[in-house]
Amino acid sequence: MQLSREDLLQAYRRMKTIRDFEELLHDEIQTGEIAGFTHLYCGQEAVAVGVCEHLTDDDKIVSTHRGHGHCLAKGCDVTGMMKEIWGSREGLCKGKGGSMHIADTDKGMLGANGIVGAGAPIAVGAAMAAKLDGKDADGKLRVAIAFSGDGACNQGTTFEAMNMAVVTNAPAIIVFENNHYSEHTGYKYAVGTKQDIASRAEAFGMKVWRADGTDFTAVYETMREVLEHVRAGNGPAAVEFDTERFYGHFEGDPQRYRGEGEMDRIRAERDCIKNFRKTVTEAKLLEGSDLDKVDEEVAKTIADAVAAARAADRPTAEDVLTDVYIDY
Amino acid sequence: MQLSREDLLQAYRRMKTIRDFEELLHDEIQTGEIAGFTHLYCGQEAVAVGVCEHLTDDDKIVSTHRGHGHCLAKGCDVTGMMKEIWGSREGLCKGKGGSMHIADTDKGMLGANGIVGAGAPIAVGAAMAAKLDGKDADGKLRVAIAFSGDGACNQGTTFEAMNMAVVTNAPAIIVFENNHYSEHTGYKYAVGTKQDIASRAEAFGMKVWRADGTDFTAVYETMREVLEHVRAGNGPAAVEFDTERFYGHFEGDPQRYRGEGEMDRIRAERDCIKNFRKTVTEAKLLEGSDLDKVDEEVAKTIADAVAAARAADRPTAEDVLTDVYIDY
Amino acid sequence: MAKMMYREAVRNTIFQEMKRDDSVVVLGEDVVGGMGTDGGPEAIGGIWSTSTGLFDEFGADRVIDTPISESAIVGAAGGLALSGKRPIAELMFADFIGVSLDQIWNQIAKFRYMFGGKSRCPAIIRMVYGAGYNAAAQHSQSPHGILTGMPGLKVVMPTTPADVAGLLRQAIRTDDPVIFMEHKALYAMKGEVPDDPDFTIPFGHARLTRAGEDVTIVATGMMVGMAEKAADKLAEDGIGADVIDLRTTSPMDEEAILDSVEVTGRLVVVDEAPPRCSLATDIAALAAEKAFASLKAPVQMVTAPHTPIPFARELESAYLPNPDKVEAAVRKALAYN
Amino acid sequence: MAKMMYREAVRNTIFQEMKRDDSVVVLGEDVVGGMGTDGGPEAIGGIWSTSTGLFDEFGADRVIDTPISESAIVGAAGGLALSGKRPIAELMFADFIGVSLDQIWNQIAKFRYMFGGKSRCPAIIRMVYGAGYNAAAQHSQSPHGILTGMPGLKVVMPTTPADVAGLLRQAIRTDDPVIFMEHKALYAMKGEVPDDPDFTIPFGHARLTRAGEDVTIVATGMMVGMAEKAADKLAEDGIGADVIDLRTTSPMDEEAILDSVEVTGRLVVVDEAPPRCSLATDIAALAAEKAFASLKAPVQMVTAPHTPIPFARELESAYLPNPDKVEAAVRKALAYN
Ligand SMILES: Cc1ncc(C[n+]2csc(CCOP(=O)(O)OP(=O)(O)O)c2C)c(N)n1
Ligand SMILES: Cc1ncc(C[n+]2csc(CCOP(=O)(O)OP(=O)(O)O)c2C)c(N)n1
Ligand SMILES: [Mg+2]
Ligand SMILES: [Mg+2]
Repeated sequence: MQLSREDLLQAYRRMKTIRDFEELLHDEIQTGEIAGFTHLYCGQEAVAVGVCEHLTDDDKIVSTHRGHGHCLAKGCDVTGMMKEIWGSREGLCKGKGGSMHIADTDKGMLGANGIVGAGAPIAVGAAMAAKLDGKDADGKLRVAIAFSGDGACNQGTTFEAMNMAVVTNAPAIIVFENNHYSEHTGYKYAVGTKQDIASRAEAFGMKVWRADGTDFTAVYETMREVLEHVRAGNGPAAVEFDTERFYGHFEGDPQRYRGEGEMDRIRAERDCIKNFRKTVTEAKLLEGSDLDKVDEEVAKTIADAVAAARAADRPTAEDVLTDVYIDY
Repeated sequence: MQLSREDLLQAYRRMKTIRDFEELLHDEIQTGEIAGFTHLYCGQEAVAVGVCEHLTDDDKIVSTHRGHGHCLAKGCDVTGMMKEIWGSREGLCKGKGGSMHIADTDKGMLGANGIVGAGAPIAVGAAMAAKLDGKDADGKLRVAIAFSGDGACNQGTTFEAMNMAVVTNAPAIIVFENNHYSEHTGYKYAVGTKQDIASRAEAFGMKVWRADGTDFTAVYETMREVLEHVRAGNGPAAVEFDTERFYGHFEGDPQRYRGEGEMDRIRAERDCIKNFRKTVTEAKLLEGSDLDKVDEEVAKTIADAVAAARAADRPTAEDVLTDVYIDY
Repeated sequence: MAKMMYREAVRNTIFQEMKRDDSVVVLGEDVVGGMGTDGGPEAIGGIWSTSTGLFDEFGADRVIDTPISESAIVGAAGGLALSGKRPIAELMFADFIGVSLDQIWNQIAKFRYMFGGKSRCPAIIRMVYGAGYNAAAQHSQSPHGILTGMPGLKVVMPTTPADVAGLLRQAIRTDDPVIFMEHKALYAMKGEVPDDPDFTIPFGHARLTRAGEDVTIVATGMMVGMAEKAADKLAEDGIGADVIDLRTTSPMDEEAILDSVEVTGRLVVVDEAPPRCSLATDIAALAAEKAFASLKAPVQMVTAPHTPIPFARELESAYLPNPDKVEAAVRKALAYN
Repeated sequence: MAKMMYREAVRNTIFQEMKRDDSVVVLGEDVVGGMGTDGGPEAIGGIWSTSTGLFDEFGADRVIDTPISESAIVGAAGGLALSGKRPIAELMFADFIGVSLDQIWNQIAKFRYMFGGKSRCPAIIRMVYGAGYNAAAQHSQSPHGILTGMPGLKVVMPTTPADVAGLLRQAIRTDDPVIFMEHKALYAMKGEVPDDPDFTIPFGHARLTRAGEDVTIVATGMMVGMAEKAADKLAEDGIGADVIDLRTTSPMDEEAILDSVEVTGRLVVVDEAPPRCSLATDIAALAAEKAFASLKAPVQMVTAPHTPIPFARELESAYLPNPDKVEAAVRKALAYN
């Protein structure tokens, strides 16, 4: 692991921020305070953070319906997001988008997306733009990344995008987060190939990688390789991360599709945050107390964000009519 | 080659019928007598016939914009088709469909299609129906086949259909006719994979075959294997035939994309009808005179069909309004 | 008569028709649920609980759980229908016509015409539409106007459990392709449903839910309730409104609208969709063309604004038509001389 | 002024704007042609010859030939636009919105709104529409009504080479997503185009192509010619018609319509699309709502019938509006008392 202490703390802080953000939403959703459809990212934090820690604001990502983790990892403002999910006019999207449509193009975050599979073509376009902009002083291209689930990978748009990325040699990357379920369906059913998701991407002509998505180091180091390949102009790539979804597809989901003891097992063995803690403390890269301190900071950040969201201005009827066009 | 004399004559008659049908259209299009967009199948006859000779009316096919060959091979009436292309109300589709929409569901021909890539999902549905109907007395399933070009294979619908066929274990077959061009673009550009079209299908979990599409015997024997596999309930399959398009994408196409001497070479070496003649006569399976006799018959069939099309009733304004719904 | 929810009427009607006719087949995402999991099939029976128990009863060849591939779902419905089956495909949200429109618009709607009347395509595409859940711009839309405009499709928009049962059974027994639109905010609505296993409601026959002589209010789906509330309020002031629930928008019961406007001379159309090129304009145009002589006031259209659907509670409720807006439109129509 | 064809005005305007602004990018199927062939690039420059020579001048990163993957084409345009480029994507036929609607409707049209005004999506989707070529049900459609109804899109329908130049340049320089609809039957039409390299025509300003006081005829695209022919014929009988070419349907120049109807009191709308929930009904409804006091006769709509587009010459010409039908509609409007 080549990460500095600072880097490790930063990665942990981001992962923990996502976790606490989501755990909080999980509780608040029960109370009915939050409107709309909210899909929690808990369990998959190492993927978003392990990917996005390599990126700058000039690199783009396109996210999914399960987008909070990607947004936070890409640097979207915690409070702005919380306000958005609360539907405030101070939210990152003025309360117009909500959980499924959070975006911040200044941060290179081109949007969560309620349409499964819609992101990959958009990322390919962003990658075409990066290619047109050319390499920087270090001979590196900017990249564009689409996150995709194991369900979204069956949507025609995702396939078209992979082929088009290869044809145009665009610096695009598809990150497949295989959390084993699309809603209530197992990926073993819906992804028909005898092999895995990455193997399909490979058949499209992409260079592919695979790694354990609950192991931050594995994600991070794999992405280093992926990005080296893509930034050098060698064309698009795909990577499949095996990961876990800690909650239901939506809140209230009875999760009857889970195997016996599955929830306990993944919480015990496949918790990327627990695993990170264990690895870095055992390797004496960080002390437990360092991490505890981060935990406290994060807890405060989230608590402050919620308080701010609760207190924030509500939108008014007139707000409905703005932002449809730039130029009316 | 296990084909009887009768079978060989039948196959030759079908191929030659397609060839003459198309050559005639090629000439007539120049005169301006034929309206609309017409895409000629000349050069690919061995594929349509080598595939469809194995099928009964209970097996379904779904065709493309370049559909005349598939229609004729599946048993659509020559005169009815000619009348349709002439826009007569006596046409197979009453003059409402035209070249790109010829269909005859009684023959298991579920339609040519103007939308590139639209056919594969429809074929998968027809295959689901065949699966539901179950095996016949011989333990065989009916099948549904989608023809697809090397261009159409990049449309998201085709990919979705392949995955869905695998997931549902439907007796569906995708026949990829790789004639090297989608309109003016080479398949080496548009099909990004480092391998071939079949290899992508394989990655979806389909069993795949490949063969020379200008060699009738190769097509026919390959399809025998494909169909044995699929009719036995082993799931979907795909087959890629390497073939040639003898004319432009549309009539008037300057074909500047062709290599020097390409047209001459493919006419000389890759003409499936010439090759068939040579093979069967050299192997003494048929005499040249047998084939000449078929040529004469076919010439007459086509001439009669054109005469009938020219003389046939024209549609009237009232015809516009019928056949939108069965039950108004 | 049995009392049940709108969603139960959907599920029960499908169940009964599948029992009656072997050719009826259901397909869609998570219509079984649990496929390929340790928990096994029937984990859910549709996220709207509109296919609960079908898999157990009819098996995997007739209750087909699909990958997330809406084009292939609708296309497969087309292929099933052309092959003699009666598929009922589900789009979990009507917004997903975006990823499947070709198969709806250019394929199933047009087969019969393009093929010169030689084919039959009895495919049903069920889709869940409408706002009210703060599901924002991509999960709340009402694209009935777009679909109504497409020749070859029939478009059904039931408002009550009884209408669900009668219209869905009619749809299943119809030989043309049908778009069957279920409003998500009506799923929990309860009502009496006739027990008759052959209870059908013919398409193109509107339902008059309130009667009055001063104004005609035309609506569909969730908007019918808005219109009724407004009518009830107006009735307190002695203003009588005909409230017409269209039930089907293609075919549309033009006569019911024109007959009513002939009496009232005033027309208010309520539509949950944005205003341009919509069902609202369709009905207003109908009146401008065919009821001109009867019209005593400008046609009033109460619609969503020309904006995407916003997320926040305050925004969505400002976005949607409601009884107050309908009432105001009626009063405006009545005030005109 | 230079005389050129409609299709040349498309190509030349793109060429000039690409010269002027590095961020303008073209993508679509066969926009280069010949990629991956022995003949090499520039075999065609678009099957409509609307991108001839662009590749040679601007190279593969700005003139991007794509596989047959319309969803990815439009989606890529969205991604390019969100990343600061000005993509011009081509759909070879407007009918292909069927396979790409999600990216048009749920993505590029809504980004700015969903993102709370924080993004800019200056993507242009050019598409070739309309009948007249006997190209039948899947290659002849006019889906402008569907697109006009979608909040977030601007919809442009130029009728002349000059309007192509002025409106396309305006579209390229606009920060919102624009649907730019080119009628295939107008491609060979010749006309004068201003030389001014900054010649633009603002959206939402209709063009009055004939002036008269007896009736208002509103049309777009190929229908403008039909309306003009009818007007010229009627003029021989002393009947004066305003012919309004809308130029853009979103935004639409409501004022031009309402002002004219205020004078004439009679409105005829001509639309190449089928009749339901269409631009025709949109305009008729506008009049029924906002010009009611001026209207002296029922609004007349001359549209295609509620059928798919048939193939045969006789059928297609019976299907389409034509000057005779427009004339008859005008006479009907005038005969009403
Ligand atoms: C086009 C489309 N189809 C269906 C849905 C409904 N839907 C939302 S999330 C989801 C499952 C997605 O599964 P996956 O891609 O594995 O992502 P995950 O939820 O596991 O993060 C489905 C079917 C949708 N939003 N869009
Ligand atoms: C969805 C869609 N996109 C584009 C087209 C225009 N088009 C018609 S045929 C064609 C090329 C098809 O190539 P291929 O699949 O190889 O078939 P071939 O013409 O070689 O038989 C294209 C792009 C279309 N009809 N439909
Ligand atoms: Mg998943
Ligand atoms: Mg080809």
